[in-house]
Amino acid sequence: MSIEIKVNGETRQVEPGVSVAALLAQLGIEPRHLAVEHNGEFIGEDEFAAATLSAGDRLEIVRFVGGG
Amino acid sequence: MSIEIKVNGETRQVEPGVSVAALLAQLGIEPRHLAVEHNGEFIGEDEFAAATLSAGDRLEIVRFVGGG
Amino acid sequence: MSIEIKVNGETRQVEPGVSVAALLAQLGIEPRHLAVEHNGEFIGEDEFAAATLSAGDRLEIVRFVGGG
Amino acid sequence: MSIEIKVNGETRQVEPGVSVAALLAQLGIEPRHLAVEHNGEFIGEDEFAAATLSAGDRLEIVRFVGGG
Amino acid sequence: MKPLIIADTPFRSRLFIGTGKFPSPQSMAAAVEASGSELVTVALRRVDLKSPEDPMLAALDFSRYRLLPNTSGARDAEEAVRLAKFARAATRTPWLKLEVTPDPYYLLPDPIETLKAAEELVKLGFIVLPYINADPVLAKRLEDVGCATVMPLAAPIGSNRGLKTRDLIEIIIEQATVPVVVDAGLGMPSHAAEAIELGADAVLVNTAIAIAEDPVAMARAFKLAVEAAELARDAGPGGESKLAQASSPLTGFLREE
Amino acid sequence: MKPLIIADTPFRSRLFIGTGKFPSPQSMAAAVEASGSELVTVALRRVDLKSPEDPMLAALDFSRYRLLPNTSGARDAEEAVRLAKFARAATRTPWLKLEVTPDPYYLLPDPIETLKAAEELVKLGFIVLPYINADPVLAKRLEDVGCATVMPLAAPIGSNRGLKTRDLIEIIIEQATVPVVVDAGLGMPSHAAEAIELGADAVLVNTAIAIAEDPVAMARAFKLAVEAAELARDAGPGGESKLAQASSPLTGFLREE
Amino acid sequence: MKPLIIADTPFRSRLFIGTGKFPSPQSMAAAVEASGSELVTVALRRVDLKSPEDPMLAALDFSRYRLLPNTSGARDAEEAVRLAKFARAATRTPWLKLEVTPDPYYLLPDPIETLKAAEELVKLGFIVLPYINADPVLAKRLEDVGCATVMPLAAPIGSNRGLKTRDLIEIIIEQATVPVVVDAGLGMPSHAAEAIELGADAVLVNTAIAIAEDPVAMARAFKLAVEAAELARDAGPGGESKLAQASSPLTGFLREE
Amino acid sequence: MKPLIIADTPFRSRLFIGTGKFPSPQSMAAAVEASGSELVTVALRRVDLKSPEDPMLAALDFSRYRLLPNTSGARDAEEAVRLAKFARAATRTPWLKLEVTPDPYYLLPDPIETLKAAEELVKLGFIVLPYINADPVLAKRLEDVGCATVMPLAAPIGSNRGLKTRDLIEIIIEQATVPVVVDAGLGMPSHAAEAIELGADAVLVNTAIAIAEDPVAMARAFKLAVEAAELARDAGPGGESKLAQASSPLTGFLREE
Repeated sequence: MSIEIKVNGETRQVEPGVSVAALLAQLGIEPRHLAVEHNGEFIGEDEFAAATLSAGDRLEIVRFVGGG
Repeated sequence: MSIEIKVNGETRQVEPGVSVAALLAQLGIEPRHLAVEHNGEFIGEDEFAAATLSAGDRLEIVRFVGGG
Repeated sequence: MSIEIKVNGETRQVEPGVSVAALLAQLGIEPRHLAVEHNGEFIGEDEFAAATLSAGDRLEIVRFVGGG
Repeated sequence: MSIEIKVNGETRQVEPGVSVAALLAQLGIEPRHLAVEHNGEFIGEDEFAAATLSAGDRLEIVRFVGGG
Repeated sequence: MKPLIIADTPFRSRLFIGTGKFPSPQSMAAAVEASGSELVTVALRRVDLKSPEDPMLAALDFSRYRLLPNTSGARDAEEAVRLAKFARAATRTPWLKLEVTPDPYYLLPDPIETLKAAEELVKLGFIVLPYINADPVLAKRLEDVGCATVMPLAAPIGSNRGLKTRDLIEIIIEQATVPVVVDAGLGMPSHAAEAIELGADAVLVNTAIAIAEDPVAMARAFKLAVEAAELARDAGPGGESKLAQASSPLTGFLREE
Repeated sequence: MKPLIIADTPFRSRLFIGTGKFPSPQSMAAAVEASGSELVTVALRRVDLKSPEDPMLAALDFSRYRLLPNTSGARDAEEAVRLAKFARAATRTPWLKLEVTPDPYYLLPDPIETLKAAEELVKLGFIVLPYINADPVLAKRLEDVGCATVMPLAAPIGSNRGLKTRDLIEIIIEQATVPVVVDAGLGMPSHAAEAIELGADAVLVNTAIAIAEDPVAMARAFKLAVEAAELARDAGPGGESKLAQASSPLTGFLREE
Repeated sequence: MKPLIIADTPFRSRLFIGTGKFPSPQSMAAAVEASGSELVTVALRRVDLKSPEDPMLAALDFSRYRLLPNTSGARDAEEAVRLAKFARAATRTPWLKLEVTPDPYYLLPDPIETLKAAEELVKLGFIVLPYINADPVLAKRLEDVGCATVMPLAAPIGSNRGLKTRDLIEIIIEQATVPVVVDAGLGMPSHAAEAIELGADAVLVNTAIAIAEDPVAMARAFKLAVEAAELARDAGPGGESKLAQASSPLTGFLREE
Repeated sequence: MKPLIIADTPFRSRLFIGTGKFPSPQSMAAAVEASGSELVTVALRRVDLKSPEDPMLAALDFSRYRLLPNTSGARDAEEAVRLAKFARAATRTPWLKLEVTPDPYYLLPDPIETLKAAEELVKLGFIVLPYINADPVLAKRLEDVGCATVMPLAAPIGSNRGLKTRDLIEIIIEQATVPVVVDAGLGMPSHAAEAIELGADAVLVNTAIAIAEDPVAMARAFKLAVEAAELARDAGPGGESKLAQASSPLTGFLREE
């Protein structure tokens, strides 16, 4: 059984209780140059392991890229 | 005995109870192209005769002039 | 029997002794706004009738046209 | 007794038979970066000693200087 | 060009004229007449109690021109709104040239205060024509709050320098849905013509006319130039080319090719 | 501006017009009429024997305009002189626009051949108006050999690019003792106005008018712009300034200073 | 020129560089290196879940450059502030290039939203470098709310058109008490040099370098041009004149005067 | 850019420098050194008999630079040819900057006399680099008689006004088969860069460097600007656009589209 969350505007199915760190790993996202907002709150890299996801959570995973 | 009012930022002595119309006449100001503000309220030409001045009143007499 | 002349750079056969006036008529050229050079000499409109053409003659017939 | 010559447009008195080399020395002109025209003919540095001046001679002594 | 209509009022002339700085009331009135303008700006000032008569505008026949009072002197939105109210009381028209110019050296407009004042004035029923920098985004925002036109500057007021903001005014024109009136800095008829040719709907000129030795002749000159540019736009101009395009025929040369 | 007089002939209009490239004889005649021009350029070409009628100029009333035949097509002085003789024979006027343009891409004039031809043509009694690059020294030399005007280019013929040679034309105007006619490249009325405002005595326009969708309207537009600029020069324009110059009064603000 | 110091941080190089649009991470890193820039802009974007690796910045040694994240994509103050927070979280710097560009065609900045966001961001501890139109009054207001620089545009982003806003940027420079960084539209080294010669404190270039066939060479070209202009300003340039000023001596000619 | 070769002589530096008007021999020599120039102009003048020493060039190491004597002061071809002969005798080089400038106010070149002198000087074995107006046809004719370059002016000598003849120089560059050296009027490094970016093969600068407060720094500034422009041309610049071209990605915005 999985729960539904929103990641970067897309609906995703994840296991309940999964941590942000684990999700990033599953998604193949290196935790580098990232800013992560969990339900509207920024969380630091050191919080990724402790932050767990519940049904309906919203996650924004943002990275800096080339720009002018 | 006279009262003190402010006209266009300057202090003036006038007789108590004088009307705006009378004051304009005394000052030599034709009531044409004018806007008059009496204690922060605009008064129309037709009100100049009825509007009387009390001590401490503020009057702004403004005219349109050449401008770009 | 005809003779060969050059008109505006093109070779033309004409009857011997034909006048410039007659040639212009044959070619359908109104004698208006024209400059005619016969063997390197300008000839005026009043000379068109008298000027006759011989074998090898060169004729330039020039007109003014729209230009900037 | 001296002769009169023209040097750079000015009239000068010099001793008869004086050489260009000697004149340059008298005038305090180092024979460097110079072009000398004697009566309309250029003479090279190696000819300065041999070239002698006669009355009425014209000499142009030109040097290159700063310019754009 | 499509007819010039501002706030449902049609204008035949695309030249608006200011009334400041003329050498005499007569020259001003005659210049306004010569300009063919139907919209005439005026300023609001306190009556000078020591010299209460201001003859400058006396010569003007107000029945023939629509007045456009300005808020010159206002340094922020609040002062502008107050001046606007005086303007409406004195001129009895809701039309208003909104100017908010905190800087005394270049008299350049403040975009923030201008938008703020415009928003309030539109709500108060004014017909607002704001003087602005050549700022396409600000122009859109002023449109959005209900301004009747936008009036971007060509160059600082009274500088006579011409269309120094050409590239940005071109964008404003492209994007605007209200008339674009180029205001300030147009110093010669060719400048006004250039603005209209570029697509501006109208121009507003004061200093160039008022300080000319012969203001009446200069007013007429601007009138003709604006008409010329309007005609030219409607005439469907050919484009520019890099190479020459012969104006005489390329055939019939007197030589054997 | 002092009256425009070329070879003792006064001109009221400072706009000269070319007759090439119009879509029809009627539009050409009407545009010439609308331009108000008194001097009209034409080209000389061999009659095409296969199609001897050239109706283009038929609609023009030659009694009303002074013709200015050109030597377009000439690549050197010799060809220009020969063309000039044809021109005089055909048009019965000694007036001549001297063009010597060896380069077919930009149709730019050859200074050497132009001077050589001008010198000869003046001796032959022609009234020579030479088309030249914006070259002040060449302009003086052409004056010195007796040319009636100089006609420096604004930009390549027919390019409609405007007064790209402004700095050098300004020097020509300053130094010339004959009229300066800016020729070639003026694409819009504002360009023509700019040239006259700068001090040019006249402008010559062809392509911009002829290729407009409505040549008659464009001719009128140029007429008005040239008149505007002439008026403006005579009106004594005020100069440019860096700082703003307020157009509304700087006293009487509604605040305590 | 006085040393360039932004928010107490000195910069030796007056060229800032953007990292968008390069053909490869390697060319980007090499171009940044070649530019000599010490301040490098980046954008913030959602990680693409289908392709989570973004190698573009991988080649850059972040220890050598100060990052300047931008808020590109923000259409109003709220979006800009949110992006700014992500930027700070991701880059761990409070430095921020504030961009609020509601219009997708010209990407011109919104003065109102920019000021609003700037005010809030300054309060939140950001070091704010706002991208603005060439608007001197807005520039002053941004200074007043605590921005570290102002960054007026030369021309629309990526247009490579050069210093089209010269007259207004000149006024901004004259009045500013914070560094003026000309941003957007500088397409060639001469454009960058012109901005610095005019008195700008720095320039920011991205497109012109990134889309050149050889970005590394172009980066170096801009570096040299900016250094040239800085040197020239410090060298005390002579002014312009209308007449010629002979560069060779005016005496000693080979003729009798 | 293809290597710069004039009369079979390759030049690494595209900056040529004049030696007039420097405040001291030392500053001149140091500026020439700093410019990196390999070609240095000098003038020819009568030795002043009252003050025969001219120390100005004494500080220059002639073994390191190719001299380019000019014919400044010549008012016609005859004077120019005579000066050229003096130049060759004094400098022992056949290289010659041909200047024929009859007008003392703007020092503009005479096209007729320049061509006449060029033709004769080429026959006499000189390597002729003529100073000319921006006249494409004259440039071709000078090429045809064997000139080694053409040197069109940007603006009057010493005026520091920049590339005022841009449109015509562009045509000269397009058509020339000999190197094009932009000479005269380049006042700031950005002007020199603009000329090279446009496609000029080299520039010649004197006044801008010599009259700067710090000529050595200004020489270096021009050197860097010319190198920048050369690099930029070789880097394959992207073109200009009217609309903006985003420099940050157009995907991955933090909003639901």
